[in-house]
Amino acid sequence: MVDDVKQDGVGRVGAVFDKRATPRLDELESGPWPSFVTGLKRLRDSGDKPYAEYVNDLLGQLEHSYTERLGFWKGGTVSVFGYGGGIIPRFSEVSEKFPKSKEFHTLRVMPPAGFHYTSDVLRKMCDIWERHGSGLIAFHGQSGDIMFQGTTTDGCQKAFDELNEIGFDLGGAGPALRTSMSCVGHARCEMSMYDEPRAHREILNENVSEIHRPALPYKFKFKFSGCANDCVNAIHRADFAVIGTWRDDIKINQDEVKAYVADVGRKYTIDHVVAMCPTRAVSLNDDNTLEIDNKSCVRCMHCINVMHKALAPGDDRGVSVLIGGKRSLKVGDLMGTMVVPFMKLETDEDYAKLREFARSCIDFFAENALEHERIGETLDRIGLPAFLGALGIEPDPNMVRHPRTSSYVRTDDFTDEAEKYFERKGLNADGSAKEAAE
Amino acid sequence: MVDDVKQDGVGRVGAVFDKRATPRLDELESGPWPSFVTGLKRLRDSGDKPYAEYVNDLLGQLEHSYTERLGFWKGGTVSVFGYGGGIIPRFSEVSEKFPKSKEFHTLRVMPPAGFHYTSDVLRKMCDIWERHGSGLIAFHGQSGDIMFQGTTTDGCQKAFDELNEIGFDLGGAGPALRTSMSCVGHARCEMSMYDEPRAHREILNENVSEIHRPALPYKFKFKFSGCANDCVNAIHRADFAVIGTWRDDIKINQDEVKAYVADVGRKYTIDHVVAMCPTRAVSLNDDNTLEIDNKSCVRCMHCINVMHKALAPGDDRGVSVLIGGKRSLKVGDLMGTMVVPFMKLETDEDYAKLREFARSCIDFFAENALEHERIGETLDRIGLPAFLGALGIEPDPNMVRHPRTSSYVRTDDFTDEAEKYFERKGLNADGSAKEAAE
Amino acid sequence: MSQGATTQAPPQPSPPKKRVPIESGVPDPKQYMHPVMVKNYGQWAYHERPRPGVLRHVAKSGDEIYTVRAGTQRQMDVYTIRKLCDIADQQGDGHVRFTTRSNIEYLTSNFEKVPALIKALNEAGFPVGGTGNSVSMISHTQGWLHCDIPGTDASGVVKSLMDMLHTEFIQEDMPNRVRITTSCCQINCGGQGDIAINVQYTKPPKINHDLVANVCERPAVVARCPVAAIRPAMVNGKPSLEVDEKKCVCCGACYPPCPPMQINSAESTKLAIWVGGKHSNARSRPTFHKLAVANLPNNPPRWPEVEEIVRKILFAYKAGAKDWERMGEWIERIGWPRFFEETGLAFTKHHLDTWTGARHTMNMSAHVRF
Amino acid sequence: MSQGATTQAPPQPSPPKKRVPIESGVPDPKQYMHPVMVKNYGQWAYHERPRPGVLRHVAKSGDEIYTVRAGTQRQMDVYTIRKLCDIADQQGDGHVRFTTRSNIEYLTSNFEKVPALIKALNEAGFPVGGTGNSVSMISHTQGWLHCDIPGTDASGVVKSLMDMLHTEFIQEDMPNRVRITTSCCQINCGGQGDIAINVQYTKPPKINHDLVANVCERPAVVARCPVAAIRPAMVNGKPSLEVDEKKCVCCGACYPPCPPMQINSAESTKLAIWVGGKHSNARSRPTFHKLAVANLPNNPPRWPEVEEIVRKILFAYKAGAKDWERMGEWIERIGWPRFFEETGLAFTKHHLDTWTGARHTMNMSAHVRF
Ligand code: SRM
Ligand code: SRM
Ligand code: SRM
Ligand code: SRM
Ligand code: SF4
Ligand code: SF4
Ligand code: SF4
Ligand code: SF4
Ligand code: SF4
Ligand code: SF4
Ligand code: SF4
Ligand code: SF4
Repeated sequence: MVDDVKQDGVGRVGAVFDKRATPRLDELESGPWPSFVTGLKRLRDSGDKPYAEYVNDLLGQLEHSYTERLGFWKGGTVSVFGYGGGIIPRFSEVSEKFPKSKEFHTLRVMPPAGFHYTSDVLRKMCDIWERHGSGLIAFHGQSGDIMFQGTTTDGCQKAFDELNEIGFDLGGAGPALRTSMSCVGHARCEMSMYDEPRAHREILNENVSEIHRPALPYKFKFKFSGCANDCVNAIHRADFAVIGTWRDDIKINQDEVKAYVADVGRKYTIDHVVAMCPTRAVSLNDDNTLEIDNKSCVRCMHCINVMHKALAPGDDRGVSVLIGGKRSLKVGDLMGTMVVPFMKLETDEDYAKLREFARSCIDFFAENALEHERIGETLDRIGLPAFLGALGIEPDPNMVRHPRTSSYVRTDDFTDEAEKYFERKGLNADGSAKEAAE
Repeated sequence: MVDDVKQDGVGRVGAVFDKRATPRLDELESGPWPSFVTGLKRLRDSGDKPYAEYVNDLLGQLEHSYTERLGFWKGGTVSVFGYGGGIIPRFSEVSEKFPKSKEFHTLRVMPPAGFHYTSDVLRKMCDIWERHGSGLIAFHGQSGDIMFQGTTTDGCQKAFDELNEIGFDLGGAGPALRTSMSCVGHARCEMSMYDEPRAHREILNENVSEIHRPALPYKFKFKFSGCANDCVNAIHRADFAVIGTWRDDIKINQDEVKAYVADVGRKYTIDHVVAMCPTRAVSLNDDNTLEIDNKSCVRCMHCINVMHKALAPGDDRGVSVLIGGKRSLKVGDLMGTMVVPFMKLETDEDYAKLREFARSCIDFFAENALEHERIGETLDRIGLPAFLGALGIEPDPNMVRHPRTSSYVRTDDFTDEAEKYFERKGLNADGSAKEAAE
Repeated sequence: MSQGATTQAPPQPSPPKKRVPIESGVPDPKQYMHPVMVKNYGQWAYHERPRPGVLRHVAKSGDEIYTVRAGTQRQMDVYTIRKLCDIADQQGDGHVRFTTRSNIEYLTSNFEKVPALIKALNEAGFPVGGTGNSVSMISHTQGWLHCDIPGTDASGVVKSLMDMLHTEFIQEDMPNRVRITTSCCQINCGGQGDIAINVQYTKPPKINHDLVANVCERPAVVARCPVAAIRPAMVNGKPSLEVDEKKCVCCGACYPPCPPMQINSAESTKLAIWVGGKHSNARSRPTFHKLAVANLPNNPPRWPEVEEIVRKILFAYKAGAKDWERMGEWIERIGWPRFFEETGLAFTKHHLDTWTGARHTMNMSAHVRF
Repeated sequence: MSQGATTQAPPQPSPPKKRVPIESGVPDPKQYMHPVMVKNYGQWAYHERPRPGVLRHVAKSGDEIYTVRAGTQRQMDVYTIRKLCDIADQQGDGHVRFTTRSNIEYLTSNFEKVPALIKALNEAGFPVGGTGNSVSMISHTQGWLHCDIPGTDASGVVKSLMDMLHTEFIQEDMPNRVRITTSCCQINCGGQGDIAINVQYTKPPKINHDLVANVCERPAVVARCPVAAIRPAMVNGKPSLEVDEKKCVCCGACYPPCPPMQINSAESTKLAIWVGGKHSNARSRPTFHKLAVANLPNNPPRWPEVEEIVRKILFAYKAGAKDWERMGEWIERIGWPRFFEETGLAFTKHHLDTWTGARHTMNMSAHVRF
């Protein structure tokens, strides 16, 4: 607690104080982009608000950082009743100099899937944070949380209680299931191949306890993108990435194709659509219609993005799941690896299956990962075959860029494995097609 | 020695013997492809030749292998006077059953660069090998040697002496400099960017002692291809691959381009030339002429291969050098890594420089490789920066597919290194162009 | 492994009223979503961009929704947020959303409202843009404002750069969208970017040996080092740690679990710029960004040296790339030699990868460019 | 390190006449080269393929050289070679060369001679072809005929397959050239191929403990194992080795330095077929071949099961690839799922790479094919 008299939120209403000099920060007030410094000063200058003096010291500490070129926060342990995570505690290392802002904790609050708000609910959040925090909110953190930044330990609890009452809940921090993101998708985007908010909410909310009580070996993130454009950066930035895709043919409206070619020209079309298809699946006919070899198409979205009036994804839709994306700690950056090339995602049963699979991955992670190991590292450590085996997934060529190039493997059960494959595919043991029965 | 009376070469002239039954091998006499079994039988049936009975037992042992599905040769130590390598010794493990062919050593003999022969010199070789060996010769082994296969220890010396007299020398075996190969190149091929036989001979012959006296940590192979088509598989199969390339623009004959397009059609040209260029450097204009962005072109040869009347490499020619190709023992297959993107190769001085560089790589290998480590493994072990440093080569972006993605590196001397680069490029320390002096 | 909501509450500093949380999880967005979006949910046909910063999405039903996108500072004070709400209420339909990159989007089904929205946003100082082939808002992290391990600030870097990039935000003049990220330490919460501006430590940590014993779990710290450069050691008679400086790659991974291993200093904490990261699967696979230049000074409040290099790279891309090529794809086509040429940057030994899998970054072919 | 020619002669079995070798090295090819090639050395303009097996190279001077290419068995008896020489003398100009793939080439400056050359070669049983988009001769290794570590024969495999591929050798009907390789042990002297037929051991070595002490340098053997599966051990009171069979990847690397570590057996030595290796830099970079199928029986004298699979793969390629696509490029375009579909082969867990750098073989993108 910053002070002991007339305390409200993070400080005293109507406190009288000297404004900290912030010559360096002041330079960040000019220029056309909205300035966070101007914003902080507005808070500092709100004499009628409890956080004015608090933000004054915060500005002081930040100016100190700009001068010394060093950070001055340290961590600690703060949480709200009933939960073990969701707060990022910050204690000042220079609180003798800037005593008011000596605690500057952040609440990570999960946003509505797809980041939709009304002005009304935003105003409610502002009101709560004026009462119990610094008045500084970020929409959003890189993991998708609304970050209510800057309050005391006590403020954390109060702010949370009120936010929780209006329907919001804390997000993840520490070795836990983390807050997730889904793209705007179904709400507005014609590329959207499944109901992202539904998948997002069903999975996260079924496992909400894993968010609130950090008990995993390390963090675990889900992200949901409606198509391979991956507008929430899921493949690299999630342990479990769900990406919309389709199995049938791209839909072509040849009249729109001709209109496009007429508009931009043949050479432009060839150089920007034909030659840019990663698998040379697109060919421009001499009559300005387009031909697509759908079996070669990798659903990269490029041609659809470019000619989106003429082309559209097919109707047999679902998702791919990639496991193990993360940033670089210890092993270097990892991209997610394709482990479920296709899963239909339409019916309730489909969604239930996805939830089940998500749960089995969390369980696998909880049981098999070493401490401070992300699931991508576990996968690398034990190898993809063992990983698939543990999760009961059958190998599929879509999981690889190409099959093994190394002969260093024991293959004495190859024939058995091949037979299993043929059985799964409904083929005879030698790979030939079964005669039509009865 | 197979026998002790009337011995000549590997056996007795006019020996009387029972032909070994070879029911399995006999099956390899039918079919349209020339049969090695028929050839071996022809040798066996040459009663007037010393090797007839020898080859009879060889056939017996081979049939035995076909029956048991196992090999029956073991190694040993055999060499010719003055040399430590160049012979692959073979002793039979089943010599009680097949005594005549109990020794079956091979001489590896270096071919003329580019594998050119007259019928005359081939006949001389046959004569020598009839006198002192089995009569079985391979043109060529996978490393390029003429392999005179099957003789006794004594036969090795005799055959070598006679081959050596007609101008041939032993190739490599063991931990030594190995026999090299160069493509037909300058002798016949319009793609040839340098004098391959010259580079091949100058480098090998300067280091011939390294071939004959195995004293390196492991094998070391050179290969020479006149262009990036790499007709001798140098990049994967040589420790030191020399590949012809050019720096200036591809030469275009637009009339021939038009003729080509007229012949195969626009769509075919687009799909097979434009869309197959790996860097989209080729564009077909609406008037059926071709445009090449030479700065983007990676000298892959494709468009030139396809339209070789219309397109040709530029005139500013030279070579690239790649280090470290090898097959899979221990670490898995390695491709050579680009370490010299371009080196002019025209004048005597140019060739001398290449020889010097080759020698410095052999020396580096001799001094730094662990036992049984190929130079590609050494490179991987110490890293490319250290490897380049040891050889005094400056880093160049052509050496990489892309710069590092990992931030795990100590860069405190980055600015110094950058300055060296600008200096090399004749730029100011900040990368800007120098004002034209005087 | 998971526990019931009430079984194991952590010790609480404020004992009197213990409110049991409602574990409501992720809120349902439909309650806040624009009604036209709810009505046409999952039934969209195509979109257009009438002008930079404005999207027109047409549903299969024929309904339309207009989006006006504007930049924000992400780290917003309540006054700023309320101003944004005022605009939503007065010029819009009261519904907004935020994008992956912290831009605000106003949703309206009425095209007539778009000009007024743009006007109000511009007047209030929020640039309208960030759509299509523009430079959108930079991925923003925490830095000196909040994080416990930062080498630099995030808000200040983002503000400085976005001031410079303002024109590119409000236009759609780039070959394809440009995604810039920043990260205030080597952990890099900002992720991959077409251009990434990341802290790069240049010296091994200096150890404050007096504190190690109290603050750090030594085995845990030893385990965190990616190159096994840390050893337990006794220093001045106290259990501490020592670093093999020859091995240390100055990554800073030891610092979060053990703050006495001071990786930051005003002198040695530098910035590096990386290029060609990409998350989308359009055309090429997602890729990591690659080192362009290191050792730039960490120079608050406006990091002019960083600005200069970002400008060079961005405008070389703008001038050279074909439509639809992302930064990395442009470079892939023209080649790294030309990238360094056209940006006037140096290629050094530090650009040669030395990490696990370095071989895969090498040119194992005769493909060369001149 | 290198030594003079006479200083250190190894012990010799035949003492009397010690001839000092002439270290002449690589012979000058010009002494054997066709005079038109010598004259126009490095001055060639373009080439054509008048028919399969025949090349016409035109020099800048206008001179022409014709090449007639024919297949051989590589492992040739002197009668075969003399027959080839007879043809050179009678129908050709007396000049020949061998190609990288053991085909013989007859060089003549006289187009008139070509038909007679072809006729004589065909009559003598040497198929004319192997040029352009044909299936050329298979990379041939040693096998049971000569090597000390083979799991199978090479000559027999090559003969069987070339019999089947004869038509594809004498035609140019493939999308691009096809390079097949064989290797008679996992060392794989045959190298990478569009299709590679290689021995694949399937069981750890059986150790003949009685011999180890005499034959093997134990530390050297231990060092050769790529997965550190070999440990020195005392067996029956004698120093021997033991293998951790859980770790062992059955590579056979321990066998050459220590033949008592018997990797071969009639039952466990199998064949695997690999696809998509490529050495040229045309279009795509050189690439390694990838596993298609393993565990095929090692079935002399004609390996029918191997023949069958090679046929399937080859004709799927022939039917599906676009002109100029090599095997691997075809698969790259149509995708591995379709490759397995069209060849009727199975995709198993063994196709997932587990070696160093395995991650780089994984699909780290949303690119999928159906
Ligand atoms: C609103 C937003 C999703 C959200 O849920 O918030 C979004 C919305 C759209 N994206 Fe996106 N993308 C959004 C973040 C992303 C991201 C992630 C990021 O920026 O951090 C990516 C991956 C970037 C990367 O690769 O690093 C992304 C890669 C794409 C692409 C692929 C571009 C490419 O060629 O690589 C497309 C396709 C296109 O441009 O036509 C796309 C296309 C679209 C379309 C056109 C989809 C549609 O039909 O509605 C949307 C309008 C875009 C526009 O600005 O013109 N969106 N999009 C995000 C806006 C961010 C912003 O404010 O700038
Ligand atoms: C707040 C936020 C940056 C922001 O300003 O937006 C952030 C801030 C921190 N991240 Fe992060 N990360 C944030 C998104 C990310 C992301 C992006 C994402 O989720 O898409 C990544 C990359 C993806 C990934 O998960 O790898 C990310 C990768 C990390 C890592 C490296 C993990 C790795 O395995 O490599 C760490 C280090 C760690 O976990 O020990 C880390 C650690 C941290 C810590 C907790 C630093 C620490 O160890 O003490 C930072 C707390 C800062 C603070 O004071 O608030 N943060 N971090 C983001 C979370 C906000 C939110 O909840 O919405
Ligand atoms: C004669 C020979 C060189 C030699 O010194 O012996 C040779 C000669 C020619 N090669 Fe080759 N290549 C020869 C082995 C190779 C090899 C190595 C091998 O086969 O082991 C390769 C690499 C194969 C690989 O990638 O694994 C090779 C990859 C090429 C290519 C690239 C093909 C591609 O698209 O990937 C070309 C370009 C072309 O086909 O136009 C080429 C082109 C040529 C040309 C057209 C060059 C020319 O203009 O004369 C020559 C006539 C080829 C023909 O058969 O139509 N040559 N060529 C070799 C004949 C081998 C044989 O008997 O079949
Ligand atoms: C004869 C030949 C195969 C053929 O029939 O053509 C051959 C035969 C042998 N090779 Fe090879 N290699 C032959 C070309 C190759 C090639 C191809 C090349 O040079 O282009 C390679 C792949 C490239 C490379 O160098 O890696 C090759 C990679 C190996 C290796 C694996 C090396 C590695 O680092 O992975 C070994 C094993 C070793 O060195 O211990 C090996 C070892 C052997 C040995 C010596 C087996 C042994 O360790 O006892 C074989 C002797 C067979 C014999 O009885 O004659 N051979 N070997 C080729 C040499 C003929 C010649 O001199 O012309
Ligand atoms: S990821 Fe696909 S579905 Fe989602 S917003 Fe982006 S383009 Fe639309
Ligand atoms: S979606 Fe991508 S892969 Fe498929 S056809 Fe279009 S550009 Fe090609
Ligand atoms: S490598 Fe190039 S120069 Fe040599 S033969 Fe092949 S195509 Fe001709
Ligand atoms: S040589 Fe290769 S890279 Fe260069 S333009 Fe031709 S096809 Fe493209
Ligand atoms: S990048 Fe580093 S300093 Fe910045 S918020 Fe993330 S952990 Fe903190
Ligand atoms: S900075 Fe990184 S490499 Fe250096 S000691 Fe710390 S963890 Fe290890
Ligand atoms: S592949 Fe193996 S068995 Fe065959 S020749 Fe080479 S080393 Fe001998
Ligand atoms: S077969 Fe290979 S993996 Fe197995 S013990 Fe021998 S060397 Fe090691």
